[in-house]
Amino acid sequence: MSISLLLLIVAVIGVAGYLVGSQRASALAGGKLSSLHSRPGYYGSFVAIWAMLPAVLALLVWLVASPIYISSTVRDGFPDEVKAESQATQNLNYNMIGAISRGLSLLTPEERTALYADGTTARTVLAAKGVPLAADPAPYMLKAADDLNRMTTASSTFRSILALIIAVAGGALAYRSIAPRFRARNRVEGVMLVALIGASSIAILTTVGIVASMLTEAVHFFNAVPAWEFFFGTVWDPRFAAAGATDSSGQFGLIPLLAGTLYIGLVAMLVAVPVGLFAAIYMSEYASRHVRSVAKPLLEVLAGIPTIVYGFFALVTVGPFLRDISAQLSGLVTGNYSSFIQAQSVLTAGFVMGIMLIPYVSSLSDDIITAVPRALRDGSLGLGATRSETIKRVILPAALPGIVGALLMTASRAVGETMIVVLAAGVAARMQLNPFEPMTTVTVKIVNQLTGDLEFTSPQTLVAFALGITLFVITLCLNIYALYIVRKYREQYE
Amino acid sequence: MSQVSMSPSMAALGAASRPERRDIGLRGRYAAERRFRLYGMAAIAFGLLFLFLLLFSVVSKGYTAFQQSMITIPVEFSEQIIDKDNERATNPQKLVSANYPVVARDALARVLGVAADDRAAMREVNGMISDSVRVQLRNLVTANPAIIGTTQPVTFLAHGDLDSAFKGQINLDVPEKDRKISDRQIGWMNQLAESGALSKHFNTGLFVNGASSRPEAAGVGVALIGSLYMMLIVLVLSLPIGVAASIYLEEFAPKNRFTDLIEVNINNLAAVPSIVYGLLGLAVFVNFAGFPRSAALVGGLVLTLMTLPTIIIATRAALKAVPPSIRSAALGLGASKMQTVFHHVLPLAMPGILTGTIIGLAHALGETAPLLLIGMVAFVADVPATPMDPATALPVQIYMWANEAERAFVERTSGAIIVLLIFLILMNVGAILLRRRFERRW
Amino acid sequence: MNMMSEAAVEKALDKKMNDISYKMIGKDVSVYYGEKRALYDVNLNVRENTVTALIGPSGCGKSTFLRTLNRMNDTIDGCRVTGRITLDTDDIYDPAIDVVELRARVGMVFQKPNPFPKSIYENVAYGPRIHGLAKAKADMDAIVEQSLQKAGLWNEVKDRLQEGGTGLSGGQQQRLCIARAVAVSPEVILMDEPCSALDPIATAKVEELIHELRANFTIVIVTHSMQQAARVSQRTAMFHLGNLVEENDTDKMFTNPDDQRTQDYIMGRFG
Amino acid sequence: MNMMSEAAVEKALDKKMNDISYKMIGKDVSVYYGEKRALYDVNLNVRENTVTALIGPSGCGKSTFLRTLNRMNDTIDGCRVTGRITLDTDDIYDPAIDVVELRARVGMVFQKPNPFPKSIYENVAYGPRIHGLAKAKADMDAIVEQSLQKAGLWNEVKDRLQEGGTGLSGGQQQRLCIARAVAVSPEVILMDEPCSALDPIATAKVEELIHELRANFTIVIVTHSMQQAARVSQRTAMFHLGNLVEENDTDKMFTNPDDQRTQDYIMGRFG
Amino acid sequence: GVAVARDQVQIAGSSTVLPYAKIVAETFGETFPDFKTPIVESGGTGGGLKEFCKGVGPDTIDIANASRQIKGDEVEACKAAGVTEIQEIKIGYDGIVFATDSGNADLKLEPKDLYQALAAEVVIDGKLVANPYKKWTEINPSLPDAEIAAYIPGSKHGTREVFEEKILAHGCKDAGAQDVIKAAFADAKDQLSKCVAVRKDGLAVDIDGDYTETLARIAANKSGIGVFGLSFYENNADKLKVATVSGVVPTAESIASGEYPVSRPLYFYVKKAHLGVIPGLKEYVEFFTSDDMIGPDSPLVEYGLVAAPDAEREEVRKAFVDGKIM
Ligand SMILES: Nc1ncnc2c1ncn2[C@@H]1O[C@H](COP(=O)(O)OP(=O)(O)OP(=O)(O)O)[C@@H](O)[C@H]1O
Ligand SMILES: Nc1ncnc2c1ncn2[C@@H]1O[C@H](COP(=O)(O)OP(=O)(O)OP(=O)(O)O)[C@@H](O)[C@H]1O
Ligand SMILES: [Mg+2]
Ligand SMILES: [Mg+2]
Ligand SMILES: O=P([O-])([O-])[O-]
Repeated sequence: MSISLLLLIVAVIGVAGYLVGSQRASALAGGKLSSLHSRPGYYGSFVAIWAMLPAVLALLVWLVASPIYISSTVRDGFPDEVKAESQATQNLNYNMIGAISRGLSLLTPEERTALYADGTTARTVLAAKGVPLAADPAPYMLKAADDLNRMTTASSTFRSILALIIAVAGGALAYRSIAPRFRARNRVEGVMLVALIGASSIAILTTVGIVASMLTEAVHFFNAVPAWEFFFGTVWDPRFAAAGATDSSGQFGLIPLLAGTLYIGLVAMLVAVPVGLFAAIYMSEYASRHVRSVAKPLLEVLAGIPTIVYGFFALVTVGPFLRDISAQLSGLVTGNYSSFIQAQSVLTAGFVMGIMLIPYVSSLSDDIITAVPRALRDGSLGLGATRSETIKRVILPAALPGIVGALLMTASRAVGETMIVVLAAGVAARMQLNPFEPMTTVTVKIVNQLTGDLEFTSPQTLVAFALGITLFVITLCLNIYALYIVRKYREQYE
Repeated sequence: MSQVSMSPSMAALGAASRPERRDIGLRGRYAAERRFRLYGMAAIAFGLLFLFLLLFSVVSKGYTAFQQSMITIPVEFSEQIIDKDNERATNPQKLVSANYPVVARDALARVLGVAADDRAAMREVNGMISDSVRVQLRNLVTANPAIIGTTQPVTFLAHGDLDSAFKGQINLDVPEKDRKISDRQIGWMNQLAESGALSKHFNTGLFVNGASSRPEAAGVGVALIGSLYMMLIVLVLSLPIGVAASIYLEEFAPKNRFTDLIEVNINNLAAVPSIVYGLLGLAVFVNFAGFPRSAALVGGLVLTLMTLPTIIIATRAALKAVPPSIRSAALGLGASKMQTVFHHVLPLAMPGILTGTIIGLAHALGETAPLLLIGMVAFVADVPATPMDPATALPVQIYMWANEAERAFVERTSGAIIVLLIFLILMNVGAILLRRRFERRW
Repeated sequence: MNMMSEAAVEKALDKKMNDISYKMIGKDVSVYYGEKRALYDVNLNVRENTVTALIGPSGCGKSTFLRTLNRMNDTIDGCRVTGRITLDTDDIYDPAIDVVELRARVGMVFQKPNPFPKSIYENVAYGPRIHGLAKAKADMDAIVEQSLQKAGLWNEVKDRLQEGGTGLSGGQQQRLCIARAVAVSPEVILMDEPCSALDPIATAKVEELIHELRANFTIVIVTHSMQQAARVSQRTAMFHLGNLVEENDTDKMFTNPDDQRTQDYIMGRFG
Repeated sequence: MNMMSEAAVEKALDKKMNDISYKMIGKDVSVYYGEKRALYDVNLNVRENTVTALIGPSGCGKSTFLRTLNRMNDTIDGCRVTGRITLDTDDIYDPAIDVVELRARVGMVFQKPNPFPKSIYENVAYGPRIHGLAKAKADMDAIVEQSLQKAGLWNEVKDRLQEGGTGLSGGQQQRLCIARAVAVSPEVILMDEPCSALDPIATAKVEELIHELRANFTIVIVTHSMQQAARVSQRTAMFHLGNLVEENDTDKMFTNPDDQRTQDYIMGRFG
Repeated sequence: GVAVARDQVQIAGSSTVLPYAKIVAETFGETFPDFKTPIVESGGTGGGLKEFCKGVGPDTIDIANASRQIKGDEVEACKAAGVTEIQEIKIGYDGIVFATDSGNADLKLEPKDLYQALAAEVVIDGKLVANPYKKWTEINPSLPDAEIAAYIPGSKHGTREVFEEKILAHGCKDAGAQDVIKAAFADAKDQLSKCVAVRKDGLAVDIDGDYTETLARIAANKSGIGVFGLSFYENNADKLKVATVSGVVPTAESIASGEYPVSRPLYFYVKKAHLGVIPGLKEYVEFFTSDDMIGPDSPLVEYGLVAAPDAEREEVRKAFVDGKIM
């Protein structure tokens, strides 16, 4: 029985459980529903949960455990000379056996007999069934594959029986426990709570997954390149292995990338923070309801525009515009019409990213400013302060920690932004202070190192993972700090 | 009140009793007030200005992509070329592999009056027709073999270079050898345009075709469907999971170090560079779980993980904003905490949740980098039937077209951006309508 | 339930013998908010079918005590209750007690009217619905009508049951909240300054309503207005700084209180 | 200023002749919140160096009237005032009148203590600083000290002027707010239930303070406690449903009011 | 993992090969309506080979496009993952050209000049010194009187390697720097890397993006020189002016004949185990290697790549048919 069919049957049992459970509860109540502890639906759900949950869990355990058991049994049957080989080779062989067994199960009994009779035809016969083999199988593999198939079939039969028994038994047990004072609702809600907890743990799992998916490769990188060279190196130049040379060393200094990341982020924040903050102040303190209802969603559109669109905007409009304007400026001043702003530069990328970040700053700050208690506002106005004095001297200081927290979150977004920088800032990993020149960021290098011509086993590619982890840690620190500050702020009003 | 007549001396007294008027610097303070207000307006104007600039720059570059030059001429389905030996009854493959481009070329040459034996001219004539004519004519013939031997008017795509030239996007001042279209072809173009054979049509192909190396036949059909699948997956997964997680964290979780950890963690996930999610998706969904590469399913899962933090953050804020009095009211009536949340708090928080979801979806819709690693930055010609089939996404298509060498892709890139923005707006409008429903406060 | 402590049983019986039937008995009730102690060993019994008023200056712990009676303080982080409170014979802080069931028996009306943003009908029907008190639509209609009638609101809203509950005036909203509480047929109704957000006319209506409800329910009301306490209650308890200063018949309390602090408070010397 | 209307001048002089000096005169004051009318043609004059108490049941418009006196209602969306109010000889709703200056002359203390989240010193110095009342640091120090002294807080806080104002107890916070208002040397101080969030001891302190401030300032206080009105004020005005029912000497008001409604309210028959 | 039935060829790898692979895939889909059009992923040679070497089976890709030959390490990694039989297909050559803005005068470059202009260190008076040249005329008076500005492929691109090998290493030798370097460094590796090290003072700019980015840079700095693929140049001939290298104009013919020095072979790699298993794979490879696709009159040339000589193509086809593996 296939897994999906099995799941379907279990689900049907569950639905049936729900129906009989609710009915039984209603019957017990005998017309006076309030004599039940919970509504009949809860009793039904309780039965359904007991019918389905244990069965599905058992199924999951079986699905994980049985291949492990089967694999070790099959491996036990390997010839001694195979067992003597390295674990990796054995794994490979086992993989191949897996493929063969998949192929075998597609054959008719006659074809199978024919195949056992003449093992050399295996590759062609199986290929015809759409199962590719990397090489001709060794004779023991055929036998092992057959064992594997038999055990898998047996396991699948057991699995179905087990799941169905558990489903029916669970449902029946739950059904029997139905009594008027039985606290079905509490039980059902308990299960719901567990589900909610499960949903929240996905965030944790994602983090674990991210770290895990980068860690091994990052470790490989650090095996090849000393950590201090990476973290404190000031030159980024992971060049190709010079033509012909086998060794592929390079310089993997993180510092220039970090500098570029921070510089571009800084420029972006320099654009986004004043504009966003003033926009927020205007909208929350001055604007009429009408203006606000138009301006706010329009500004928020800026947050919804895909970053790749910003990237193109930077590439085809803002960059050339800045370049041309700088040429005009220098022409006016020096008479030499050569641009001092490059089309791709820290300024271009930072500026466009800043525009993208405006709504983040303005929306977050807007919320925080409106959260400042009205009493403080009244207090200041009542003393004869003007609106702007009230904002500057009372509201902003009071909201400052919250705003700083919001800004840190915005900053961490700036640090993680990729597409705009790829298109607008270029890839030159340089350390310099001129905002009119290109620099590059960590994220850009992650993309480039992963998608180049580079040899995928070399540090040149692996460095992407080290960069990824580093960036992850940086944003994590920013966020911890942001939380810390926001907490402090909350305490003031609670 | 009292009715006593007034005396002048008393008036003086009233004025004198007023305390000395203090100088509290009103002029300067009001100037500062006006300046401050002005800054605020300037900030909003600045933001809006760039929004409009951005939209203007995209639209002005891309609107031409919605038109496509087509050639309508009578085409002779010559038996000589298609099925010389009349084998089609016995060998249907014959009709499939026939040399249809020649059919179209000959038809155009006839209209232009080019002699069939002028090979150089014939090649240039061929260069005016899109290669996609092969499939178009083949489909016509296989659908109706009786057409062979007759002459029918057919409308087919002009070659991308001709299209660009016809739209005036090729600089005709440069030497002939430095451009993709020759002087003779320009002449023919004008001739065709005058006779009405060459004209611009609405470019439906842009919306329905899959990727193509020929700009004139390239469309965002596959990308559109891929994006649609992914958005559905993101919506179906991230909304319930995100809401469930937020409910737990906001309503049930004890406030302790561990919940702090989760909170920081979620904020951090919102800031993790999107390409890192691509690495995660490749490792978990493709390599570990064995889902197919390039599939919208995997893309959707990756984007789901990426969107979750945004939705959780927004949902928690929305839950927080529901007045506690509603909770106490329900609890006081004997509703359980779970019932309170699901019956009262959640419906009230819905508008905020939807807003967060929209922001998250918009973010997901515009993502390219994570899709790169799971094989969705790809050339996919066939429209995907299920989310398990290979597909691309709109931003990916934009990215790929932007890197094409052909001139005709430039306008298409902006055209695709317009399509993406329209998609975005439609999504937003949908959510706003939905939000309206929930916002019906009594 | 046999969970009741012997002492509590004894006490309940004692009172029965004196022909006073106590609906709820609070013994040595102390409440802490985190480190902060808000109530000090309060011993206060609530008589059946009686209106008991809790008075005292701001912050003295009236609301806190009220909330202990249906465990609404469970929802406050860091709030801890010691001592024992019984409802009839059940110790309400017994782990075996289902708090949801308790709150169905001990309903609550809050200071600020807090109708759900749903229709008037749904507001009243919500409680009966979650507790499964009505089988059919007709039953529910009857419950809603009766509850609204008991709350003196029926005539005002019967033509617009499907309109929003939040569209009513403040006084109507508060009566709607009372109707909502009444609809689950609780045994006790707790009211925390139910009129403090209402205008005098609405206040008068609610007070009248409390009078009528007394026949069927046991009512505990917190009020900051001594006049109101005098008007609506039969028993009054005076709190001060977390202590129960005095509990007495309302008449006695307002004419000849036993405790000097009560006297001072009622005379307006503080508070 | 010559902007003053003749009628107002007339009135002000009228009063002077009876040897009563009116600091503020309200004539036919009506207030609307959007469509809703909250005050109906109120005519109420405030005497100089006198404490005037505004009493009345909840929602009767006390706070609304108080806010009209320094135009704090300007900050409420949709609030509209008709009629005329003068401060000395200036019509405060005259467009030529500067609201900032007005509020510097008519200070306000709110129901809930609302110190700024700044140091105690900065809280008090805030007003003088924005109005530029102190030239040098020493001047400012003097203003802060005097104000805190006037508010009876100096001894309690003089050693911790740099600590946060929000760290004080409720009563101290409210006195800090009074000090803050006093620091700009207003002519009138408005107080909206300044003690309703305070405990009895803190309340007593604030009441005492009001007594002392009377020598230098004209004070208008809203209170929900008749006892408090009796204790602190010389004149009392009773509001009901947006109307001014009666204004009288406090003594007379609490012993022998002219209006039946006042009588009923004071006797606790409603509200 | 979940095994999936796949009815479509999957290809990943080089972004240089991608445009042409797309053309082939599309034409293949049109010519063989029975098969679905293959999927061609972008992702770079390294990324493509990494996926290629994940293992054998329908859940792995069939073909990796590469703008360079597969490296020994990579073959090892492939083997370790079970991809033991890899067939190599060379599809032609990519000409690498130097071009400036079309407004400039004709440009004639020599490897020697490029070396002098772009190397990190040059030999002056028999000594290695940091590159002092700022203008082209300082190197060679016949070059334009403009500041040196070159947009060269970034280190992620295979083109960079070709550039180093074919231009810088040669220029190093021609300029006589090699001898000085040989004398100064014993290690052959150091010698080479010294020769091909590019200056980092901002005059030589790495471009990690595509040629469109280089084009944008040239548009921004009209006197700059950029490195392009021949095909890209041909598509933008109205905006660009191509430079001769050692006096040879880059054209399909001059590159095919080997006269023009800077070109590189393009490849793709096929998993032999997948042949006859993945529907269309064999046909695709055969279609790709046919003269219709990579011959001298094929779209390959039209697109701007360079066809391999007849014998070489024949050899490629034969090797594939014979099942020759690496
Ligand atoms: N959630 C809480 N957390 C911490 N302390 C609290 C909380 N609720 C009340 N308190 C404190 O407990 C004490 C008693 O408060 P309670 O609300 O019971 O007073 P009250 O008599 O109802 O006052 P009021 O008349 O103002 O409503 C007060 O000091 C108050 O500050
Ligand atoms: N901002 C507002 N918007 C609309 N209506 C308001 C507003 N403020 C007060 N009101 C209404 O105006 C009327 C008078 O309110 P006001 O606050 O002046 O009463 P009050 O006498 O101060 O009452 P309390 O003793 O409760 O403070 C009330 O009906 C109230 O609902
Ligand atoms: Mg209370
Ligand atoms: Mg008030
Ligand atoms: O994408 P490439 O590997 O060809 O640079």
